Amino acid sequence: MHLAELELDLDVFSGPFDLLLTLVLREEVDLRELALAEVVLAYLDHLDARGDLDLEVTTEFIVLVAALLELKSRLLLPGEELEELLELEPGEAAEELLARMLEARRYRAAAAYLADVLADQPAVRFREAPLPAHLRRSSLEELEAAAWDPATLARALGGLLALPPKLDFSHISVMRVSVAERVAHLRALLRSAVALSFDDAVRGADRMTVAVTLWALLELYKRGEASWEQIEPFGEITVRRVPGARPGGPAGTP
Amino acid sequence: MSELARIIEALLFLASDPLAVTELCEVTGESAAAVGAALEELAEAFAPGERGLVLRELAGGFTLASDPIAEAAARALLAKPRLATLTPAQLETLAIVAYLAPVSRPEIARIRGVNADSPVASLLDRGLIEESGRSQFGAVVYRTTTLFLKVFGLQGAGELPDVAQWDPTPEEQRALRERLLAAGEARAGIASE
Amino acid sequence: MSELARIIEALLFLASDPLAVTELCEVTGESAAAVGAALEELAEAFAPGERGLVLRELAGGFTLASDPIAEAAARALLAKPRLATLTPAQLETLAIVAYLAPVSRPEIARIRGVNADSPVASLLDRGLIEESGRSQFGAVVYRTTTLFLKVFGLQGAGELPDVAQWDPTPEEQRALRERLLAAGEARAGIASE
Repeated sequence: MHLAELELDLDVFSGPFDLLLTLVLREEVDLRELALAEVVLAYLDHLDARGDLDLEVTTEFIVLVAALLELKSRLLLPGEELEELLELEPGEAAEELLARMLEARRYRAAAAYLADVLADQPAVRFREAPLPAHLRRSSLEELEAAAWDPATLARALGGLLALPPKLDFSHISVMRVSVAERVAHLRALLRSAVALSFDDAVRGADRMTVAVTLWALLELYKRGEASWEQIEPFGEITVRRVPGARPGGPAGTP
Repeated sequence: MSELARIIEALLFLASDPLAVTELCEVTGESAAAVGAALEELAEAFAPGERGLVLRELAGGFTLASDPIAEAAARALLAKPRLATLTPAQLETLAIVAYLAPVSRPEIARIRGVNADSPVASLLDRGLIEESGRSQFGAVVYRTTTLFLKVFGLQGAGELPDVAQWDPTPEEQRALRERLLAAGEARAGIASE
Repeated sequence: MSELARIIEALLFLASDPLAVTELCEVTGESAAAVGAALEELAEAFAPGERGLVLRELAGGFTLASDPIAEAAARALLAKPRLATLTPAQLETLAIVAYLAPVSRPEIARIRGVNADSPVASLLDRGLIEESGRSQFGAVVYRTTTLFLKVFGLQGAGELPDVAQWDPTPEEQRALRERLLAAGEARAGIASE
């Protein structure tokens, strides 16, 4: 089968997968409106119906869906965070994306060109037979001594001893907050109150701190020191001290 | 057939890579003119339709190959297709190596946007690319091989058309840039809401 | 030349082993008589002194070989370039075997950060390294040969030059093997990103 055969019937689009891709790339279908899970489910149904698995096509599908997912996550990501990540202004980001797209596109076209060249070659074959024995090793054996400099060996080994440069993470914002710190913070709050609101616990904190605090809460839950409840999705999280629990050692060393 | 043409025929038969005129001069001790004349003689002897072999000019030299007339029997004898098909990922990787050599695996992966381990391994395995040293960061870098030139019927990697010819027109690029910019501003707009 | 003779010429050119008449009948779909006649035709075309190749009948069947007239040129051609060139991958592999022997293929691959099958095979083929037993884990281990000592002008394996001059971190105290493995793994870490 070919991916083009995959027919989709989604909320925002109905037709073949190929066309969907084209429309997404032309921004005629808004990727933000498109439920990619539905596309995956449709593909799985399609596979079920066919009963066989073509690895080539499946791989292509996975690659395309992964690309769509990445594109979509970029679209959904608030601009502020994207910039923090790329440290690029929208203009620069557009240039960078454009350069990447052009580069990828260029070599995809070159690949198509090579495929055509290959297809146009006359049906000739080249000889692959090994050299006759009397010509094979004579070269080295008839050699006068010391044709090669042993220093080339030492130099090659020296090259292998070189450690690659340390990766430079300076362009990525340094994590300023640790799980251990946030565990201590939650414990301190829970010592003075039986229950508290998660929002209060992270009031005024940046996104990273909120995420790490959630992690710290999971750690406390795992140790049986705290429980939490959330009545509805995106609702308030209430954190409760577990009666009788004693705060243990530092986080990360259960 | 002249003695020099006979010697060159034998050399073309033995060597796995195409032989350049300069190489032929060197090992036979003959002038370029004499080698040229002998090659003319061979080209005539191997003119299309004459024999089971053809003389091909490839990768900056000359080589012998079987005539397409023998393809069906050769396939039956050797029990393998002339060329195993290349997957799109392998072709893309091959194109990147052909144009950008020396190029490392992480660079290939960056351009393709996906891991390149598997296509690189199969291209190495088929002898279409080879290691050519290490980058300044210690990563192994690759280039295409003479087999690549032979299989694709090329004189050299320099014969490949300019890769920029497949770029979108300036108008298309401008439109693309504007769309990307608009998307970026839309995101910025969402963030400031 | 008849079409069948042309096809058989191509098959003899491609095959690495002599081809029996029965095999030729099978892959061409022709009778033994027709194949016999085509071989006669070829024997005439390749009569001694005619071409650079000769048709030989051996125990197993028919084969093409280079005419002895080309022997000197063939040696000059095939001996020299093979001698002058160790590929970067082969040189690295040879250095690892020379300094660390006995060493296994997986260890070589870990140090280089990429698969070592192809360079190990070529070095074995060229007689520069050889198997010297098995490691405690059952992997074949390699060492350099006397031919290796000869071409590098060394009296014994202990005479290898000191690496210190090319050592990027000479202050390191750990054993060479350990340091090479650590560097190899660090490189693999970068490459797999």
